[in-house]
Amino acid sequence: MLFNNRTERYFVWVFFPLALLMPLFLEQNTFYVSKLTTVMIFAIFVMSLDYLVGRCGLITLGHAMFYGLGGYIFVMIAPEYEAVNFWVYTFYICVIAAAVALVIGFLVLRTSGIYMIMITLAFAQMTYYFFSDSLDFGGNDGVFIYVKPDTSLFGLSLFDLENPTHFYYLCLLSLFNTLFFFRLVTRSRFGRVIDSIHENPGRTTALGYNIFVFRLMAYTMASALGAYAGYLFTLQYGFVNPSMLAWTTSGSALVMSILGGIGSIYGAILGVLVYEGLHFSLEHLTEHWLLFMGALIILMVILFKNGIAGYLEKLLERR
Amino acid sequence: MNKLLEVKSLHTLYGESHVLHGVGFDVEPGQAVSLMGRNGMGKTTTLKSILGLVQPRSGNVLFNGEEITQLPTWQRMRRDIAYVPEGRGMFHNLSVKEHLQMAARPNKRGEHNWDYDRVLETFPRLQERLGNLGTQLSGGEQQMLAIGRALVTNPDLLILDEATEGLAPLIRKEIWEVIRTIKASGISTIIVDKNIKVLKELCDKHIVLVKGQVVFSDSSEGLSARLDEVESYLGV
Amino acid sequence: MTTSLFFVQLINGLQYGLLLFLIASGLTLVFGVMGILNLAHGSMYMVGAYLAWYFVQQTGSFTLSAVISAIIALLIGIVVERTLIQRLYRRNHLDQVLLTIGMIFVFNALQSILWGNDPLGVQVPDAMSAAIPLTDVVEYPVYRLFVALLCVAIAAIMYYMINRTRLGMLIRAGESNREMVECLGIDISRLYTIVFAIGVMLAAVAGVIAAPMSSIVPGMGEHVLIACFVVVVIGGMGSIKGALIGALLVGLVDTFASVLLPQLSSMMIYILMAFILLIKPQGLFSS
Amino acid sequence: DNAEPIKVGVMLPFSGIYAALGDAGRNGLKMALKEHAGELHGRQIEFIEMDTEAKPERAPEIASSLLNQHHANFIIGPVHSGVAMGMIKVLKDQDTIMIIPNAGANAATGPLCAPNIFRTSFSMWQPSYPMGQVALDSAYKRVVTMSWNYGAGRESLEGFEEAFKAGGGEIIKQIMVPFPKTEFQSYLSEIGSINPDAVFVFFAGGGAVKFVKDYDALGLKGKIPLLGSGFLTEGTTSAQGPSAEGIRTTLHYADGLDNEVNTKFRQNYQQMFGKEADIYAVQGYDAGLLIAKAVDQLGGDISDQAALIQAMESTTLLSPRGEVSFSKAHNPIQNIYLREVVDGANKVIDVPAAKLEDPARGCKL
Amino acid sequence: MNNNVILESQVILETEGLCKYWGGLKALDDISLKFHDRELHGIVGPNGAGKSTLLNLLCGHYKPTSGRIVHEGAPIDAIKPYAFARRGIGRSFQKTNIYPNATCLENCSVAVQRRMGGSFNFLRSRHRQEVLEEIATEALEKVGLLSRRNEVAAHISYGEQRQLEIAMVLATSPCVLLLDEPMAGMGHEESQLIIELLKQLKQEYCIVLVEHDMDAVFELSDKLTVMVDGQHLTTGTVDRVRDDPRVKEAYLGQGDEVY
Ligand SMILES: Nc1ncnc2c1ncn2[C@@H]1O[C@H](COP(=O)(O)OP(=O)(O)OP(=O)(O)O)[C@@H](O)[C@H]1O
Ligand SMILES: Nc1ncnc2c1ncn2[C@@H]1O[C@H](COP(=O)(O)OP(=O)(O)OP(=O)(O)O)[C@@H](O)[C@H]1O
Ligand SMILES: [Mg+2]
Ligand SMILES: [Mg+2]
Repeated sequence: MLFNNRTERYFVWVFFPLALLMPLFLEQNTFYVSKLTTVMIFAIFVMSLDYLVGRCGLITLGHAMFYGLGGYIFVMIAPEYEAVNFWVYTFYICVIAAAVALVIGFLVLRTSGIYMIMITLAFAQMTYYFFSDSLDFGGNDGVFIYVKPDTSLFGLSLFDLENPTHFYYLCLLSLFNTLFFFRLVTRSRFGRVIDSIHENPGRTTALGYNIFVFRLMAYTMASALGAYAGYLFTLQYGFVNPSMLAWTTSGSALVMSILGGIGSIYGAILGVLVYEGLHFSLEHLTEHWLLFMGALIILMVILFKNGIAGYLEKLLERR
Repeated sequence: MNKLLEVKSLHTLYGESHVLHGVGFDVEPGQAVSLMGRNGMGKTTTLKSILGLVQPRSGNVLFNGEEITQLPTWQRMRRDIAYVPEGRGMFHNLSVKEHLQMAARPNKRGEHNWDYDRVLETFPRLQERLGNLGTQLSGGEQQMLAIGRALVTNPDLLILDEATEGLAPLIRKEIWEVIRTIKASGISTIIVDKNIKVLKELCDKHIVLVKGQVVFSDSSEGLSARLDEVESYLGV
Repeated sequence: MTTSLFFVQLINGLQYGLLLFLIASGLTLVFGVMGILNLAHGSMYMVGAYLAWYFVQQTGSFTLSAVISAIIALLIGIVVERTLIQRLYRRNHLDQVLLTIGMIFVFNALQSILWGNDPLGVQVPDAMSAAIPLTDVVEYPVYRLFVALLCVAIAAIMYYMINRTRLGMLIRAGESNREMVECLGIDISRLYTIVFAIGVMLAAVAGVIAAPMSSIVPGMGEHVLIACFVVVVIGGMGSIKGALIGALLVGLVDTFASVLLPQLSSMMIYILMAFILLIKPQGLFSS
Repeated sequence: DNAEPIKVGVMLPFSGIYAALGDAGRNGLKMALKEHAGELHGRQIEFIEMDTEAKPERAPEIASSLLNQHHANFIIGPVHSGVAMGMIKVLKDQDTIMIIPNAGANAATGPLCAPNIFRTSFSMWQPSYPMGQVALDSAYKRVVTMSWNYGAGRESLEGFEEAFKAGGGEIIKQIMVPFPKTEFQSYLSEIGSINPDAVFVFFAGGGAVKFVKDYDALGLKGKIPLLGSGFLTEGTTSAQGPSAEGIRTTLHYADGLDNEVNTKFRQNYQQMFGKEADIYAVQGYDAGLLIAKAVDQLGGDISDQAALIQAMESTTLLSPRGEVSFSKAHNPIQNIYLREVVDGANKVIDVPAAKLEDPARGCKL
Repeated sequence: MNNNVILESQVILETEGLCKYWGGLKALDDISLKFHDRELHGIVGPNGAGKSTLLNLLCGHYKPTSGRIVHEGAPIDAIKPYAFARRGIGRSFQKTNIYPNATCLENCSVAVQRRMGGSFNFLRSRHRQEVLEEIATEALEKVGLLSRRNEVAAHISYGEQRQLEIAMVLATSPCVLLLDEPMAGMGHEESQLIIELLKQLKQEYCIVLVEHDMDAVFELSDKLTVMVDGQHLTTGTVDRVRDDPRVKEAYLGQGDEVY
C-alpha cells in the first residue's frame, strides 16, 4: 500500500475529501477559498522542502530561491500581454528551475550540514539581491502579471484560472499529486538509497553508491517542485515580489515543515495548516499575536517530539 | 566484609523489550570481577544501569552502602567510578593531550596515583600522538586513550567494557598488567572481555549472563570446577 | 582611491569586522563551540540594546546601564536554558530551530509591548565622545576605537578560555559526546547552562555596546543574525580564531565592495561566503 | 443603509521594522474619525486591523481578506511600497476605496492609478523635488546623493535630481546602499574624500537614525551640509539626539507649522497617545479626514461608489499640513516645507513649493 | 599451507610503493603487496601500524600520498571512492558503520541493491522484488543474524552489530573483501561462526583480513603480512611469520601465551 502508515492513511482520507468539498461550504466567500488555495500552494512548497530536509538530510535555507524563481522565470519568459498555455509553461518552468538546481546543487552539495545551510542561503540571497536591485523586474516593489495562462490541454480547458474555485481545485490536485509523487519516490529503490545516504553517507559510499549523484537528483527534483509552487503562487494574485525569495520565506517553510513533523511528507500539509491557521486566528484576536504565536510554537516543540505528525502517530499507531 | 558495589535484582527495559531480568551481584573493595556472556546477553546494559546511563525499571544499586540508584550519572562517577565504554567514546574535537587533561582529577581522598605522566609512561604509543584528535587515532590507540582517560580520574572502581578490544597482543598483555597493578593498589574492577583464560587468572569473581539473567556467579576456583558449563554458556 | 582614503577604509573595514566579531562572539560560543542552534541570538542582541537604552534613561549612566543589562541577560540565559533548551539536547537539531524561532517571536512581541516601536537612541558616554581627525574632513570617534579594542580583548579571552583551559575542553567535549563527559563525573548540564548564559550575555553586551553607534529599532536582531552566522560558519565551526578572521574578512570585503563594486555590494558577503565554502567546505579553520 | 457601520480595513505594519510608522498611521486615522464622528451622519466605524508585517508577498492575501472576507468599504494602507503594489493588484477597480497613508511609490498614482485608489501622503517625487531648488539657492553646485537602493529611494533621488540638474547643479556621485543595510561608515568616508558642496539623502526610520549619527560621528557634520527628504528627521530626532540639529529637509509637513488645525492636532495627539505626532500620524489623520468629509458630503450613504469617488476627489482637506486637495491621479496637491531641526523639532523656515502637484506620469485618469 | 595454491592463483589487487602521510607522520610508508585471488591474506601489526590506513587506501576511502593501487591490471588510485566498491572491492569497518535506524534486513538490502540495480527507479516499490530480500536474508543467515532480521540495527548489541557489518559486505558480493577486525567485540561462538564463514569464502574470493585475534588469524591466513609503524616488516606463510623473532618482539611478545 502506498500510504503504509496508518496515520497518514487516515489523514489522506480525511483531508482530501474535506478539501474537495470545501468550496461548497465557502462558495459565498471567495476569500476563504483563496486563503485555502494559498495554504495548499505553500504546502506543496513545504513538502518539497520537507523531502529535502527530512528525507535526504539536505538542510537548505535557500529553497525559497526556487519558489521565487518559479514566479520570476514566468515573468521572464512569458509574453506580457498574451495568455500562454499553463501546462506548457509549467513544463518550461520546472525544466528551467531544474537546470538552475542542477548547477547550484552541483556547487552546494559539496558541503554538508550547517555549511550547506549557509551556502544555499548565500545563493538564495544573491538571487534575492539580483531581483531586488534590478530595474527590469520591478526591483524591490515587485512586478505584476497581467494575463493569466489558459489551461487547455488537447483542446480541453478544465480550469479557468481567473476563477478562484477553479484555481483552488488546480492547487488541490497539484498538492495531491505532489504527495503521491513523493510517496512513490520515498517508497522506491531510489528512496531506499536516499534513506541510506541520509542515515550514513560514508557507509553508502563504501557500498558503491555515488551519493553525490543521488543527492543532486533529489535536490533537482525538490527544487523543480518548489518552483512549481512559486509559479502557482504567482498566478494566484498575479504578483511577484523578491520577498518570495528572501531567506525569511525559506525560514517559514522550514518552521512549518518541522512543526508538521520533519521527513513525514504529509506532515508538511499539517504544518502549513496549523501554522497558517494559528497565524490567521491570532492575528484577528490581538495585536500582539506574535507573542502568542511564539509561545504556542515553543509549547509545541516541547510537547511534540516529532512534530504534529509524530504526535498523531503516537496516538494512532498503537495496536 | 562491607561491599563496594551492590547490584540488586535489576530489571531494565529498552522501550518494550525487557533486557535485564533481575541481575544482581556485588563487588568487594579491591576485587576484580569479570562479566561474561555471549553477544547481546545484557553485559553492557548491566553496566549502563549501574552508571545511570539507562534507568532500570526496578532494582537497586548501592555504592559503599549508599543508595545511588536515583542519582544522575555524574554524581555516581564523582563517587570515584570510572568507565571505559565499548566503542571507546572518543571526543572528535579534543586532542589526546586534552582528553587526559580534561579528565584528570584526584579522587575523593585526594589521591593522585594516576596522572597524565603515568598514563603516557604506561602507553608510550600515546606519547607520540599527543596532538592527534581523538578520532584520528588507530583503533587500538583509542582503546589505550579510553583506559588512560578513565585512570586519570583515580577511581575506586574501574569498569571496562570490552577491555581489550582491538588491542595487539603485546598491548593486551600490557593492559592485563595494568589491571593487575591497579588491583594490587586496591582498586576494584569490573571487566567485560572474552578472554576467559586471562580473566580466570586475574579476577576474583566471575559472573555469567544469559538472556539478562545471572546464570553463574562464583570465584575462580568455582569457575575452574565448572568450566565446561560456563563455556557452554559462552558458546566456546 | 587615494592612499589616505584607502587607509581610512581599511580602518573602517577592520572596525566593522571587529564589531561583527563582538556581535557574533556569543553565537560562536553557543553555536560554534556548544553546537546549539540558537536563532534567537539576534533577539538577545536587540534585548541588550533596548535594556541599555532603558537603564540609561533610568540611571543616567551608561556604564551602570551596561552592567545591569549584562546581569539581566545572564539571568535570561539561565532561565531559557533551564526551561527550554535543555529539553531538546537529545533531539534533532531542527527542533532547536523551531524553538528559537518561537523565542524570536516572543522577544519581538515583548519588545514592542515594553518599549514601543519608535526608533530609540543612546548617546555615546561623555568620557568617550572625543574624536581623532583622520583626514581634513573625516575624523574617528574614540568610542569606536574603544569598541575595537574591546573586541580584540574579548576575542583573546575567548580563545584562551576555549582552547587552553580545562573548562574549554569540557565544553568542547560536551559538544562531541555529552554522555561521555558525564561519565567523567562532570555535571555537564550545569556547565552548559552557564556557558549558554554567557553566550546570551555576550550577545546582549554586544547590543549594549553597539547601542550608542546605531539605532535601536524593532527587528534589529534579525538584521545581524545572518551576518553572525556568516562569520561563524566561514571561520569554521568551533574555531574562535576562525570567527575572528571571518569577521574581519566580512568587514573588509563589505567595506571595500561598497566603494569599489557598488553594483555587487549587496551580494558581496554572500559571494565571499559561497567562495570560501566552495574552496573549503568546512570553513577556514575547522578542526 | 445607514444603520450598518462603515467598515474600515487597516492594513499597516504593526510588527517589524516599520511598526512605528504603522502605529502612527493608525493613531492618526482613529483620531480623525473620532474627532469627526459628528460628520458621519450617525454611522459607526468598524475597524478591521491587519498586520502586514511589511511583507509584500502577503499583501495580496490580506487585501483580499479585507475585500472579500470583511467587505471593507475603505482600506487604509500600507506603509511599504512593495506591499502597496501587492494591494493594488488586488484592489484596483474593486468596490472598495483604497487610501494609501504613506507608501510613496510614484507608480501608485502614476501608471497604476485607478478611480478607487487615493493617496493622502505623497509621491516620492513630491517632497524631494523642491529641495533641488533649495540646494541651488544655497549655492551648492556639486552634490552627492545617497539612498537605499530600492524604488522609494531611487524615486526620491530622481525628484531632487530633476530640479537640481535643471538649475545647473551637478550630481557628482550617486551612492545606492543595499536595502536595508545600515553600515554607512565606508560611504561616509568616501564622501569625506570627495568633499562635495552638500549631500542629499533619502533614509527613513532606523536607517535615518543611524545615518545621521554616523554623519556626525565621522565628523562630516558641520563641514558638509546635509540635506534630505524630510523622512530623515521624522519621528527620529529624539533618537538622533544632538546629531540631528541643523539638518535641513523638505517635506509636506513640519512639527511647528503655525496653523490652528496643526496646533490642535498636535495637542490632541500628545494627549491621546502620549507622544509627539509626526508625518505618519498626519497622513493617517488625513486618511480619516478624507473618509469623514466624503461620508458627510453624501449624507452618510456611501453605497454608490461613483458618487463616493466624486465626493472624495472634490474635497479639500483642512489638514495639519495645510490645505490638501487631490489631483486627477488622486495624489495630494500640497505645500512642501523647508524645515530645519532646532531643539529636536522640525521648524519651518520656508515654503519652497506651494500647492505642488505630482506630474503623475503614466496615469490615464 | 599448500604453496602450490599460492603460486597458481593470480594477483588480483596490488599496491606499489604505497605511502600515506598525516602531516609529518608516516602512517604508511612504501608498502608493496600483492593480494591473490582465492586466498586469505592476513595483516597484523601493533596498534597504529597502519593496517586500517592500508585498508582505507585499498577501498578508496583515503587518497594515497604517493604510490599506486592496481586492481586486475588497472591502476585505480585516481578513481572515486564509490567506484572502488563498484569494482567489487568491499570492506567492513573497524568502528561499526551501519544504518542504525534501519532494520538488519534493510541494512543488507541497500547493499544488495547496489549490485542488482534499479537505484534510479523512482516509481517502483522497493519491496516489489523478493529476490533482493532473499539475497539480503541469505547474507544475514551466513553471519548468524537471521533471527534479528527485522530488528532495528541500533537495538541489537554491539557484537551483533559487528556481525551485521560483515553481512553488509557479503551482501554486495564483492570479489575482494577487506575486513577490518571483524571479530573485535564478538563472542566466542560468533567468532567461530565468522571463522567458518571466512574459510568458505576464501575458496572464492580474495580476502584481506586485519585482526588482532591471533587464533583466528593463524587458523585462517594463507599468507601473513606484518606491519610495524607504517613499514612492511615481513610477509610469508603463517608458520614462517610466527617464528620470526622480529615479529615476536614487535607484536606477539615472547613466550607461547597469546592474550
Ligand atoms: N538502545 C537499545 N534499544 C533497544 N534494545 C537494545 C538497545 N541496546 C541494547 N539492546 C538490546 O539489549 C540486549 C542486550 O544488549 P547489550 O548491549 O547489553 O548486550 P551485551 O551483552 O553487551 O552484548 P555485546 O557483547 O554484543 O556487547 C540486546 O539484545 C540488544 O538487542
Ligand atoms: N586522520 C588522521 N590524522 C592523523 N593521524 C592519523 C589519522 N588517522 C590515523 N592516524 C594515525 O596513523 C597511524 C596508523 O593508524 P591505523 O588506524 O592505520 O592503525 P592500525 O594499524 O589500524 O592500528 P589498530 O590496530 O590500533 O587499529 C596511527 O598512529 C594513527 O594515530
Ligand atoms: Mg556490550
Ligand atoms: Mg585499525
